[in-house]
Amino acid sequence: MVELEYYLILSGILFSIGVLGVLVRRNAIVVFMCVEIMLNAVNISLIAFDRYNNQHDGQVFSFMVMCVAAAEVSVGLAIVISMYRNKPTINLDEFNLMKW
Amino acid sequence: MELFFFIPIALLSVLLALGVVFNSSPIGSAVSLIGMMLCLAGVFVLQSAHFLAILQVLIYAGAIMVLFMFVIMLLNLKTAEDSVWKSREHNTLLSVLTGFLVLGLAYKMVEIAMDSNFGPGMPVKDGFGTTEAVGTVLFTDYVLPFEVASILLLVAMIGALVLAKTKID
Amino acid sequence: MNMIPAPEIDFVSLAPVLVLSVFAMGVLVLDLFIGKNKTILAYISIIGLFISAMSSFGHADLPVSSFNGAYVVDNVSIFFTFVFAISSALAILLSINYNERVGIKIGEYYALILFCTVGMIVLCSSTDMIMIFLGIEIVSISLYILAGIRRTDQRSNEAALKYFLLGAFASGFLLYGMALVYGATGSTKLAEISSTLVAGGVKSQAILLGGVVLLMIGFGFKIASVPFHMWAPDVYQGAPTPVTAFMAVGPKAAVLAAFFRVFADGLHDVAASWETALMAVAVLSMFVGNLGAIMQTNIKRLLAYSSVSHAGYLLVAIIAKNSLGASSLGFYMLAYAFTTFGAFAIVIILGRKGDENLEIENYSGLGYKHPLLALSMAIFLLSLGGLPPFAGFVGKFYVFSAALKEGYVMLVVIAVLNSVVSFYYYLKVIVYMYMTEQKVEFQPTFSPYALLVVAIAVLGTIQLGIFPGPVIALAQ
Amino acid sequence: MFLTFVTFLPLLGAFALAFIPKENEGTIKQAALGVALVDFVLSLGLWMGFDNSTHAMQFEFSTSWIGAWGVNYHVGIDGISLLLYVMTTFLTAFSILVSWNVKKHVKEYMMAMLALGTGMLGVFIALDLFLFYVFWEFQLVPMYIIIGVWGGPRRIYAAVKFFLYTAVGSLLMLVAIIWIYFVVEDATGVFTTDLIFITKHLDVDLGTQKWLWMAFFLAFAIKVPMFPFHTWLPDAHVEAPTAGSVILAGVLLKMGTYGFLRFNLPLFPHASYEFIPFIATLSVIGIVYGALVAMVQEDLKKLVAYSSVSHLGFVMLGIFALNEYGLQGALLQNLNHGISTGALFFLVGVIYDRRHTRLIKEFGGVTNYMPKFAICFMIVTLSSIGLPGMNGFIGEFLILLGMFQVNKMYAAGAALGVILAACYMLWMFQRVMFMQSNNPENEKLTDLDLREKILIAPMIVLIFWIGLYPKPFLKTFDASVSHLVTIVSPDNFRPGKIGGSHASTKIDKALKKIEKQTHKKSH
Amino acid sequence: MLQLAWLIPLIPILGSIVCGLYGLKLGKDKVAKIACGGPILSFLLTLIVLLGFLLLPEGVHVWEQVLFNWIPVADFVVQWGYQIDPLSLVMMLVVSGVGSVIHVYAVGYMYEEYSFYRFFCYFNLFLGAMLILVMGNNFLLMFIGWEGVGCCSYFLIGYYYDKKSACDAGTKAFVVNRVGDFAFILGVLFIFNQFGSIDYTTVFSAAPTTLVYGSETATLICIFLFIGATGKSAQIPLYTWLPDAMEGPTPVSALIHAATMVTAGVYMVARCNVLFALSPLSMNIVAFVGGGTAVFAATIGMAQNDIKRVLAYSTVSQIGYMFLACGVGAYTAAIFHLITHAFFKACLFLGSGSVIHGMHHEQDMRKYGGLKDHFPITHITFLVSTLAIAGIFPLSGFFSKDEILFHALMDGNIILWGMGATGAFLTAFYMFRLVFMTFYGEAKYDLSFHPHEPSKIMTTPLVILAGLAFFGGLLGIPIIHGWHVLHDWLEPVFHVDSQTIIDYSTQHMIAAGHHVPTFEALTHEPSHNVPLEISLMGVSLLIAIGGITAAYFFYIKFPKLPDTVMGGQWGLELVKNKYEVDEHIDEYIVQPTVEGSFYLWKGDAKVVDGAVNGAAAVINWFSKLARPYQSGFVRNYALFMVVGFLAILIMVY
Repeated sequence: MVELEYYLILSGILFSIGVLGVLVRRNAIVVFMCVEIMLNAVNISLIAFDRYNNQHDGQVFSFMVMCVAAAEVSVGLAIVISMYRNKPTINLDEFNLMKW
Repeated sequence: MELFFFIPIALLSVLLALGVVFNSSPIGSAVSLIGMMLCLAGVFVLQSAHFLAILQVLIYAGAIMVLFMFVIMLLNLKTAEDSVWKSREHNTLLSVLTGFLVLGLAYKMVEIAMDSNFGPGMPVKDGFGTTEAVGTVLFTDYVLPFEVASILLLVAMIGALVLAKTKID
Repeated sequence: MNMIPAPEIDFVSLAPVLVLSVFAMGVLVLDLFIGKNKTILAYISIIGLFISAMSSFGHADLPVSSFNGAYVVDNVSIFFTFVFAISSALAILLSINYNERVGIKIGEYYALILFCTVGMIVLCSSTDMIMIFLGIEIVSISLYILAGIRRTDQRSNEAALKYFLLGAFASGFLLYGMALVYGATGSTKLAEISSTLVAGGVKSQAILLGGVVLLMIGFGFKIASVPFHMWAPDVYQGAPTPVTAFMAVGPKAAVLAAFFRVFADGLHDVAASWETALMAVAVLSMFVGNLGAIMQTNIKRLLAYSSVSHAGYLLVAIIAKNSLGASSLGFYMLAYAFTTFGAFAIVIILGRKGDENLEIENYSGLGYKHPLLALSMAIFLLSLGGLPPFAGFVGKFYVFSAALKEGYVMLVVIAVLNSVVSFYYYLKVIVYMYMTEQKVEFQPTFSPYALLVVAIAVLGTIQLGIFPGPVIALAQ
Repeated sequence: MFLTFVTFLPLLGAFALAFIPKENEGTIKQAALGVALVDFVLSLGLWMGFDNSTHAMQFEFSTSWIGAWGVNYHVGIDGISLLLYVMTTFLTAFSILVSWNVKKHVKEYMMAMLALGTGMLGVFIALDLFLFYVFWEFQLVPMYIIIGVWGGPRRIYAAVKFFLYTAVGSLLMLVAIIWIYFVVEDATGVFTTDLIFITKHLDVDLGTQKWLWMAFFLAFAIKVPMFPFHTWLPDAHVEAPTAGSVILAGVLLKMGTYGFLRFNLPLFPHASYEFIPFIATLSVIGIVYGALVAMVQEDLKKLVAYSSVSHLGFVMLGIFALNEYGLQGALLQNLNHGISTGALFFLVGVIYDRRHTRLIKEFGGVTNYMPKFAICFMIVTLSSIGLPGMNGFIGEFLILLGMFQVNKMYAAGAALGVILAACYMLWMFQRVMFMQSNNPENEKLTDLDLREKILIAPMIVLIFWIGLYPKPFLKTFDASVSHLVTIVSPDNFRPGKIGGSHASTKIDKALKKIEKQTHKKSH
Repeated sequence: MLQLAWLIPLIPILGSIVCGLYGLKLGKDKVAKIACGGPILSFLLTLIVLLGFLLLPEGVHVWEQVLFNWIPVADFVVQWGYQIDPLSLVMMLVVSGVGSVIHVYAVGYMYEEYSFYRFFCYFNLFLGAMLILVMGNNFLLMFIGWEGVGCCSYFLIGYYYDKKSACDAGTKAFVVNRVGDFAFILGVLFIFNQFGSIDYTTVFSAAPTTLVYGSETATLICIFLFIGATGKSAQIPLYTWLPDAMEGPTPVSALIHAATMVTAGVYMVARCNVLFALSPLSMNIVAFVGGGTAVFAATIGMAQNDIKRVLAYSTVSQIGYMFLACGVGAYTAAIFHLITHAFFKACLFLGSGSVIHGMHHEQDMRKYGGLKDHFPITHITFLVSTLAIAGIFPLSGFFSKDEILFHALMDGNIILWGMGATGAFLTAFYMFRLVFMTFYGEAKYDLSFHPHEPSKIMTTPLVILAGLAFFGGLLGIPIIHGWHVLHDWLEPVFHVDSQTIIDYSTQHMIAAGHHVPTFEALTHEPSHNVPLEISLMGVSLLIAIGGITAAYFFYIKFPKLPDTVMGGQWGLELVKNKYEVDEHIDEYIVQPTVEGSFYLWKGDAKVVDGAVNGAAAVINWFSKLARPYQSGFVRNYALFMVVGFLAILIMVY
């Protein structure tokens, strides 16, 4: 049996990779994918805790996370599309009208 | 035994996640992400969360990633639009710093996990992670979140509709 | 196969949520049958908000906890429900004319505001982390959409995108935090978390602390506190003005309520670990918010920075962790709702078709051209600064009292010194309105709805400032 | 209720003015003046009906305001506040007449003036910390507007500076108020901000007293303004319109000294005693410094402004003599300064109106063209430098008398200010009014007109009245001051006092405690 | 009859108000009547009061009239009350009497002035204030008069306000007086501190049992009071204002800067004799300052050419005599000299006034000469007064000065006497220098115009005053045992209860473990050595004649002599420049203060304000600095979040 810690470490590393992606990528869609990595990483933790505690709350939670992820994706991509209509690019660095 | 499966899957998922980040083409990223999600489904299985593993495949790898691919195709993005490390000059330092920062973050996360000192867990009871078990919890204890989630999805639907429909009034 | 027992559903507790959801869907449906003029939808929405707010009085004996401790109706939640209803109603009133002017002819707009309000009510009534997460997401997603609802406007797009990406990013942190807290305590219910902590049943201190920090980031982002505030000015500027006003008040209040429930109720026992960090965040918010506002020339950005600093003041109430803190949050947000909506209403009135007229310089000489408008604006700004006898002062007094009762003197001193700095830029606007010569011709768009909002806001600001008694009694 | 009515009458008037069309400037002015005069007459009624023999609050009215917090609308007036109150109504009316020729935005101006009146009056009658704070801050706004809109070239800078300076201090006071609120709640279980109640029940150790005292001190010291918090004053005075300066000098500064009397002394008697050297030193520095700096001013208004710093130093010194002479002197000097400096600002305004400059070097030989003005100016100047037989002397002498009982050196230092006052005022007077003018502009000067004569007459009457027969004024203060003295008298706190009262034993204990702590620290 | 006392100061004040407010409308003649009527009425009332006082029962020497409580604060109650006693009566008579005469003279002198009414407004006001000064029954009321006369003096010096020198002189007078007043006030504060009262009767009766003989407190009180007196009475070091004060019209110089106001210091010291008696040190200081001033001012007077300035220094010098007398405890002599001085010095000033008037406002003596034929009455009266001041038998000055010199030797020491004698010689010299340069010798003025004697209204006062100067000495002709009428009259005031002082102080000093002194000054019984006194008279007469002779030689016989002997000597230059005291004060006190203040002011803006503005600047700078971080890039925003997260994580974890 694998210790809980291993899962947590995996979760942490994946989360960090997700963060890295958000910080370095300029492609809005890829950035968004990286956010998904973060959410997935959390799911690992949730499920690992669940088994450790022998409960199902975490699984319900990650179920909800999936719902939320789906919702976010649909809205997010809609935003990207609507944005793309005005300005045909999804390079985030091009979106810099408002600052300071 | 579990470890035997866990390590390769975990390594693979990490690699794929890195692939998402460092792939210069959005499609490549998306494909890596699908791979990573499948790996995670495997991890879920290792933890006896079978129901969730299936959902992972269906919702994430299936529905969500398809949507991603679809949008990428729709927008017909040129691949090399942003090559990762070819940052603007003045951002080089920033990028390096960012790298260190994230390393630090990862280190801290791992450290927390290592320090966690969880004792041995409880033995898994029968039917753990099955659809029935999860469903029972979901429809008794968590019926309210379940209902609220529906509103969430409704909002998302409206939102997607409002924002993405072609005809602008 | 076992039958799952039918769960007990407390409809009375849920009444506000249900009523509002029904109205929201009604608006959606009705939208299909009416023409270009969406004003009727606004009326219906306001009626819905009113009924919803009234229905929150369903329970006689408070607090009532239902859904296995996932949902609670208490004074705080009722008070906040009213704050939400008022702020949403004001936002809707503001939108009617504005939407016509800038060409937002989308009926779903009102439905989204209502859904967002549903999310807020859920958020302030939830005592379960899953519910809180869902509530936040409902609110956030509605706001992402609302921010980007001027689809033809690049700024609006940009605001939506920035808000969305950063919001999702922050959601990740929040979620991770919840997961870790869940892992450490074995429950998602705040009451159980609290009792676990009290009983010393924490499975892993490290994980718990990690979770607490992550939660702080997540909540901190939503209320725009430093250093998670950077989206706020951009988004406030880019979003349609009524939406800006809306998101400056309702969602912030809702998240604060949840923040308070999680930290001051759920994690009260490990306060020592998060208190200092939260103080740092609060102090930074005040400083950065106020300093940032000083340099602004755009009224919306100015108000955005000011809202960052207000987030700092509000965090003081959370740090206080006492019952005064909760009620002071409510009161402060109500006061803030009136003043902010008032200010934004005037910003909207002073804009016109094709020109939002957002530069503060353009307000020069307003005091003599449109004295009442300028006077109202002055009242709002002074109230934001916390000058008696306006609502903002009472709110601040309340919040500071809560903190001083617990002995956070330095924090309060820093807060009051910051309010002095804040006077500087609020006064700057007044300087333009009263003390400089008119530069551009004013072409205000007087719509009855916006004027109504101004009137309500002035009345509210003064009423809460001079006779806050009844409202305070309610909040406690 | 009557007191409330008198206090809010100007505000009501301001509201009423809002309904008069902008174009009817004459009506607006007359209405404003009418309201202010009626208010003044009513406040005189208060004085008539005032019972000199008791220190208790009179015309008291109390009703719950914010029940949940125990905040009351509690107003009342005693010997300490009564005359300041009357002076405020008087100066409000005075200022409105002073600004009869205001050109720009007449309606707004008059409304601001009247609103300011209510704000100031409220400060003097509030007997509830919360209420006090509300009025205290509220009056900032109209004054800010008056300086900022109708002021001189650097008016915005001055107005903002005025506002922010005051706000810094008063917000810290707010913190102290809340703190006291909880301290009292801890001790008595009653949530209240009622000043009378708090004065009775506030019982904190010396260390805390000192902190709270400092918080209140900052608010009031900035307002007074004491050295080194005075730098807003010259700017504000110079930029403010004449009426603004009159009100600023006549009333606003008094709010600071009033605050000390009403809050610092009764609430923290022991801390006040401990801080005597601190205050006295600052005051003496302020007196001498203000006088020296006034001497070299080139702008008439600035000169008067710095002289205010000097005069207010006297007032502070008198207050912190903590005996009856000093306190009565300080209270009287409050009035004197309001009258003399108010009149000075008015007179400076008179020549400013004619010449549009206040630079001393632009003038000279004005007496030749404005003899009546010269007489009035002379009388006011002499009153300001404290010539016996005029009002300033009585106050200054009593203050010196009071301080002399406490510490001879401070009194001597302050008395230096008397010499310097003669230097700067007379030198200024000589350069402006006497000698030959080499500026042909001055030849066009016309003497006081009827309005100006009406304005200056009551001031001169008051100058001599207080100087020759101050008894009605002193008697008004008497009971309240002697009551205050029983609370704050230094005798309560002198360490050597044997078999002391309840208070002193407690203080002895506190002192021992502090000694122990310092002892520990030193190890 | 005594009840009328309150009217005495009030009448001139009312006159002043009437003149001031309605002067222009009334016209000069009516103003003149009102203005002169007031003082004369006061004088008559004073006589009535004097009569009433004489009728008081035996043994009652003080009669007080309290009008109202002026400043009632707790136990500090100051009455507005008048005290009628021998000393104040003497002063009242002098003030109102001489004042009336000078008022009459002024009508003539000022008649051509446009602001005639203004002059009399001030002049009457002055008289009122002076009367309050001498009549007040407590220190504070005295102070009202004290500053009141100072203020009127300021007005009158600056009467010609368009002359810069006049304005400067006025301001200077006021400010220098203020320095003295500062000390006076401290003295009064000290008195209240010690006695709990500032009423004369209370203080003086309590003094022997309150203050310890020779104690620091007593000394401080006396010194403070005396500094006050030096300011008003133009003694070293505060004398510099008086010569400048000659910028005022001549009647002003006569009344204020010779006869009355400047002697207020002497009156005050005399009034406080009980206190001074308790402090031998301060007595010495008073004596030496007085003697020093007498000589010092006289030396300056020798070299001045402005007729009024000579008289001014002469005044300073004569008041020095009075203080010398006070300092040795001869208060009667001081008051006696005060009276006679009032007569002859007023006469001298008025005489100089009529000369100046007749010479078209020329004041330089070098441009006079041989005027005795043009100004016969002036010449005679002037000569009488000059003889009086020089101390020629049997004129008034002889008796009063002689008494002072006698007491200086007997009660003081030989140094003091030496000072007095030197002063007497110099006085005789410079006064006759003045007379010779003005009335004798050859005419040096522009012969094209004809100097003329002024009208009767101006000469009559001269005659009256010359008469008083001549016969005034009768008051002090010794009768029995060296004492005279004035002494007997003033005795109740100057009586010191030595025994009480000694008892109380001895007791206290023993209790405090101090060495008990011998109380020499108190126990010393003035001896009345008649032969010595007569021989001293002879000596002083010789001194006076010596001075006159010297002047005769220098200025009549050999007019070239002064230049050949003294020309180019540094001493002469120094004296001519008044020892350059004004210049030094200006250089070392006034300029540094003004400059220092200027830097203070600049510092005010820079330092104190700089700190505040600096804070504002820092805020602004910070605000600008923070701007670039709000770069508008999503990634950067996220980066900040992560940084914040890590920071908090490290903080918490």
